[in-house]
Amino acid sequence: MENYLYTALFAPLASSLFVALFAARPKMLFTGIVASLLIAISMIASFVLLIDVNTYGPLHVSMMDWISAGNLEIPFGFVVDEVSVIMMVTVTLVSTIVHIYSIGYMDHDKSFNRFFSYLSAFVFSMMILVMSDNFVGLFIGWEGVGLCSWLLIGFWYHKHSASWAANEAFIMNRIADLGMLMGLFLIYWSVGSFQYDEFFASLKTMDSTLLATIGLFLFIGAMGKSAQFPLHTWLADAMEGPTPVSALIHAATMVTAGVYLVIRCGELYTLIPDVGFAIASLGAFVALFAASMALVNNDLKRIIAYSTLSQLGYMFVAAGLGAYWIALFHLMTHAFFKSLLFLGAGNVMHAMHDELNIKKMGGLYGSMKATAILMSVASVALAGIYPFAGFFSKDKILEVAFNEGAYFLWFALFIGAGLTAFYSFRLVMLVFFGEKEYEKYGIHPHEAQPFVIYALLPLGLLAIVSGFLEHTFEGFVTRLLAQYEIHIEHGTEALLIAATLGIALSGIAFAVYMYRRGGFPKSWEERFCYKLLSNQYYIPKLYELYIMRPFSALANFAWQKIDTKVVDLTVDLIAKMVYSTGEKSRKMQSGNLSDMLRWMVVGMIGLLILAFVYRPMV
Amino acid sequence: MITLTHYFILTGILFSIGLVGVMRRTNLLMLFFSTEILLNAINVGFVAVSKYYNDLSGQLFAFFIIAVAASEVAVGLGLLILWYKRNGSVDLNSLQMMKG
Amino acid sequence: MEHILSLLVFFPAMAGLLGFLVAKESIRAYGISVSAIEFFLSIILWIGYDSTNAGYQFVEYYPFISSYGMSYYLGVDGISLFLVILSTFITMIALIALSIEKEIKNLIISVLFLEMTMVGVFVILDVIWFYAFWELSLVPMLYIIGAWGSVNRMYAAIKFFLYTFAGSVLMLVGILYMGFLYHEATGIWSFALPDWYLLQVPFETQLWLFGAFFLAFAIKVPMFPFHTWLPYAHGQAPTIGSIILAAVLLKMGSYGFVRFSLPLFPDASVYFLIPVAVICIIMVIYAAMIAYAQKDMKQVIAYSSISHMGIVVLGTFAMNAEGITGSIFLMLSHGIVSGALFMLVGVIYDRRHTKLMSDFGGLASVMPNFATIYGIMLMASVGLPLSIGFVGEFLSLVGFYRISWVMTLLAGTGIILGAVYMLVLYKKSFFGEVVHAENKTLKDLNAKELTALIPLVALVAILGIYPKPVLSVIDMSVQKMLVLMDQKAVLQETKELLFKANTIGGTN
Amino acid sequence: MYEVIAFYVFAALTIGMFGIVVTSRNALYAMSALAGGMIFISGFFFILDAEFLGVVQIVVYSGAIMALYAFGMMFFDTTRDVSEKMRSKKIAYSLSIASAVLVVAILCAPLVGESVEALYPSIEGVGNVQMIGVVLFTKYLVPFELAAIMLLVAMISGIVLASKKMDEYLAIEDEDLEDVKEGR
Repeated sequence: MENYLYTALFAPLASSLFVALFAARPKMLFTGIVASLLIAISMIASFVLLIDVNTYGPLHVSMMDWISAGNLEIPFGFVVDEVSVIMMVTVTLVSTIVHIYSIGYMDHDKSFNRFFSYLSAFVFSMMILVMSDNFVGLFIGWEGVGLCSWLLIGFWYHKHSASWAANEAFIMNRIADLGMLMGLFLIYWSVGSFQYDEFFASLKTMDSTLLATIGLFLFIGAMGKSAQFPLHTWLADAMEGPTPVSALIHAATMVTAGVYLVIRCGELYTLIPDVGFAIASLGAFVALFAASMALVNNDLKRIIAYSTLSQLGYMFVAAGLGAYWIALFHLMTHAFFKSLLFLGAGNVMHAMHDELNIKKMGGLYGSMKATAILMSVASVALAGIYPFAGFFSKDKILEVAFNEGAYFLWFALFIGAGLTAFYSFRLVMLVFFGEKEYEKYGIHPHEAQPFVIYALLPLGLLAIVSGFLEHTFEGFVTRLLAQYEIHIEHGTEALLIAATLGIALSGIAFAVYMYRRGGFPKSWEERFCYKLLSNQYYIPKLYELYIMRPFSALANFAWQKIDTKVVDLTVDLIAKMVYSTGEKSRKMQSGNLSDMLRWMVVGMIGLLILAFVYRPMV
Repeated sequence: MITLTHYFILTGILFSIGLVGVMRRTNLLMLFFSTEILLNAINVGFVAVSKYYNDLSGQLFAFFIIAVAASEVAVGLGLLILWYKRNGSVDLNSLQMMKG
Repeated sequence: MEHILSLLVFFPAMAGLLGFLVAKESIRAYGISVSAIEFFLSIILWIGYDSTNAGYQFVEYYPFISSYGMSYYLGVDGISLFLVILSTFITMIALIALSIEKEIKNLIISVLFLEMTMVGVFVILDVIWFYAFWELSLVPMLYIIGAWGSVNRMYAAIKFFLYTFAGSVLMLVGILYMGFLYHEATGIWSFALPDWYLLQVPFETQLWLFGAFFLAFAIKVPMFPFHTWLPYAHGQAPTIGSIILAAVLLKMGSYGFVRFSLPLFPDASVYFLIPVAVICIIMVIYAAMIAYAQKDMKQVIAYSSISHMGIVVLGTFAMNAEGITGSIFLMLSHGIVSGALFMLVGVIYDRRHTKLMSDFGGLASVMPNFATIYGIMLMASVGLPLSIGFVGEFLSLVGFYRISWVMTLLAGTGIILGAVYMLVLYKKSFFGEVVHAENKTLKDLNAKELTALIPLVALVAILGIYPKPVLSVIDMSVQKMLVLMDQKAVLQETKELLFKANTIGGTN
Repeated sequence: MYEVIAFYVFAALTIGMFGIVVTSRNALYAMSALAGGMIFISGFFFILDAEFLGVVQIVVYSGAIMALYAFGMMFFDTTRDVSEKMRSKKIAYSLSIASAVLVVAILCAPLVGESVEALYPSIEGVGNVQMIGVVLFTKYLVPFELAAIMLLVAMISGIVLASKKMDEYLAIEDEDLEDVKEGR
């Protein structure tokens, strides 16, 4: 089985390196095909491992030593257990589809080869992240996906906004990574190892403050990757990257790494329920906060990005409240329908010649039926309507919140569900139905190539049916993760489900009703609420005003004032003092022998005085 | 009784006379004379110490000093003559080329 | 093998002397082959090095002025072994990439002499000789900056020389006093470092001696606020000078901390731990901020060197095997990475004769290979895992976490700020549209430059993925040194701190 | 008793003579006073039982060196008064006196302990000249020889420097060079 493990892990690397050989050349179709094939191989290996783990239990290999110094030993070790194999399957499945999709999407791009190289490198990093058996290995993947995300967001580097967004994403993640590193250091000095199993084994012996500190530090890391408030701004800006990237990295896989980390450290967070509750509260806040921003945005991809943010909040609620398997389940279903949504959006963008403003679309249903259906399916799934995937996972999260007695969180999520339904269908309505606004701009949309649509079908299918796998899934992952029992009476439960479904359906209905009639009147855009939301609560502005500019000013001050005017000037001043003493005392050297002799006598007297003062006492 | 201290005081007086000469005179020849005084003053000191401690080293030092003085005069006078021939003066104030 | 260290030290100098006889046309080839042979010798040294032995190997000992305890005493251990290899390697690479035509003969001879002093500093065990090599290393560098630098070169060269020279004078006093102490204690004179290691110095004296050595090392490293010579030196030096300066000469200072300050004055090192750490943190953050404010690409890298050296020194003062091993590894990685970055800046400077970021933009599309290698080095510089930069930085910070978590957090902001200034640099120069017409026709890397850069890239990857052969050798000698420090410590607190720093668990 | 009288007499004479040397405006007077002073110094040497040195003093100083000065002065115009522009005499005097006082203070301070042991004690019954000869040719042989060489060098250099012909070549000027070229 080890061979399958290595295949699953290194096939993406092989793909990336192979394609990188042609990175600087113009488009070569076979690079895309080879990359897709290798990723598919990785996917097949992952599925084999899934079956294997199901039958024989987890697999643990240690490939080689990496760092060793003092007491510290970090190996390259990989573990394929119930959690990581689910992640592997999800990641490789979505990746394969995105690879195939990209062959069509990037068709006309001159950096076609480079794109596949980066994309495969991302898959490799993600695989390391989920498969590693220790925290530092996870950190490798963690930073690796960060790097690939930087490369891919800034893929069209000639665009200023793209490279800016790439840098923003990287730097924001770095801030969080520092928190995570601190957590790792603390783990090392308390346990003496970075291995998951050793760490979990010694959890019992550690006092709760220490555990809470570790938990908080690790969660800071997770906040960065999963774009939780206040480190969330990068995710929306990351939409500058090519759409397949948004689908793979910024919806399905990388951003869920934070959730994965919390799930992985479930044993830790179970012991510190207070921290868990804080995580859940933040998650609920973000769920509502992001959904509200999605309500008014007009950028096709940004809406989906905010929705991702909001769904990540849901996952954190589940994970924070201890329902790890539910978080993982939502992570998986979300990966399917959200990537589908993004890829569909990619088709729309292609059709619209990279136009992103949904106000300029409308009525696309006529020319792109397949995409419209797929996106609608994904939106329904996202809204959480029975029997689509989102219903099962999202509803469970709401139940968890209710079960924990966190009624406030439940209420937030409940409202969030309504908002989700509304903005999803606002998007669908504005893009696919209503007036054909695009005609004003002289655009002739066309459906994507057939193979692209076929590639999306599995995702569409999964978005519909994966919800029914709930019990199988639960049985499988709870071998490793903690069981979570929901103790709500059946009547209440049914009521809850009905309420959730109700609010989701009414959200959809409201959206359909409003946008059938041409949407909200223009005057709404003048309102404070609208402005607040469309400016993302002015948070990016605040960051620019109160962090970036002061930093820039401080940096300039440090350089031009402190470094050159104080530190360096002091040094130069000392040198100048020496010079000027020389300059002044050169008058002594008049060239006149008499004067020199006098100086000599002065010196002699000085020496004599010294000799007299320090004469040996008898 | 004449003690070593007497000799030291004498040496000191003679030495300071020499120093006065060295600093005061600007005629190079006079400067040479003054250095001779300095050397002689020290010689007296050496010989006195030699006597009072009953050690010949002092006398030998004085002896070598005399040798040095002799060579100094030989070379110094040669240079002095050379300078006089070129400049027509042996005044120190005409020698200021080492100005810093 | 017996005299391999002497050979390593003096071969470049001898070859440099012979170089005067070589014709001007063939001096480049001559220089490269000499440095290649020297590098080859250092590799032989590594092969012959017994990695199970933590002590000094290949020891050569000849009395020199025995009545005053001076001897010609060479030896190499895990701490210095890789620094020697780094010196020879970087010299070779820098010579390969050399693009200067003016007075090339003198330049190459200067570089070869510089190589002698660098290798000498790392392998010599007699402190007087160490001092001699330490000071001699300034002379060729003075020439390199002063003769082949840019406009303001004389100012930079003299500042470099006098500043570093002034610092080390105090070290000489310290050395002599230490020799005197040894004489007092044992009745014989000795300036051999292994002998000094056996001497327990009273606490008060340690403080003074630590201070005397500290100034010399701090200026060389360079630590805040003694760093201002560095930007000038880098700004004015020719590419080869910058490469060697950043890659090797700065390491002499941090090497001095490991070799002298810690084992000779363990109590003083522990006593001054917090002040030194505070300086390091200031260095890390302050230099990173200044780097961000720079407009000149080379200055960014120069200030980033200061920032990274802050982490190196911080790791050294972690007082545990993780931190010190990490800091030595970080010296190596910083040598390779900053050397490569300076070389890359040199590449673009040769083409455009400007280093200002505003003169570039969009280079990624014009020079893809250049941009790729630059990107790799940049990522190594910000410490991306699986690149060489991560290992040392991670270990240094892990180590220092044991001393103080707040300070580690503050120093850790270096990884954020590092990403900020490096990515901004990359964005300004490589991303965006090509706005300047001159940049549209720039040639990508040529064969010569690729030959010089590809080994560096390979090293960045290889040592990032498999640093163990290097780390284990360093680690062994470091642990030996820590044991020595523990034995030599005169205060109970020092012993306690050393114990605490090296054990897992317990309170924070 | 005679010793005391002799000391004071010689001291007074020497100081007087040297005083004349440093104050006189006439070079000839100064030289004569110097020669006198030298001879009186040799008087001290005789008092101090250093006959050999006394003789050397008279022969070398008063004889050879003075003769050298006398010959040297033939080159200068000695009859004319030496005109000297004096500057800040006070400094000169005060410095000299300060140094003299210090020298005396140091020398008279009880630094030379009682425990000084003679390296070359003079032996009873052996003459001073003989003793000096023995020490000079044993312990101080090398310095003695060096002194001899030094004197030789000094003699030669004195001759060379003072000789007329060398002077012309040493003081060669640009126009002289032209003259040589043109064969003049």
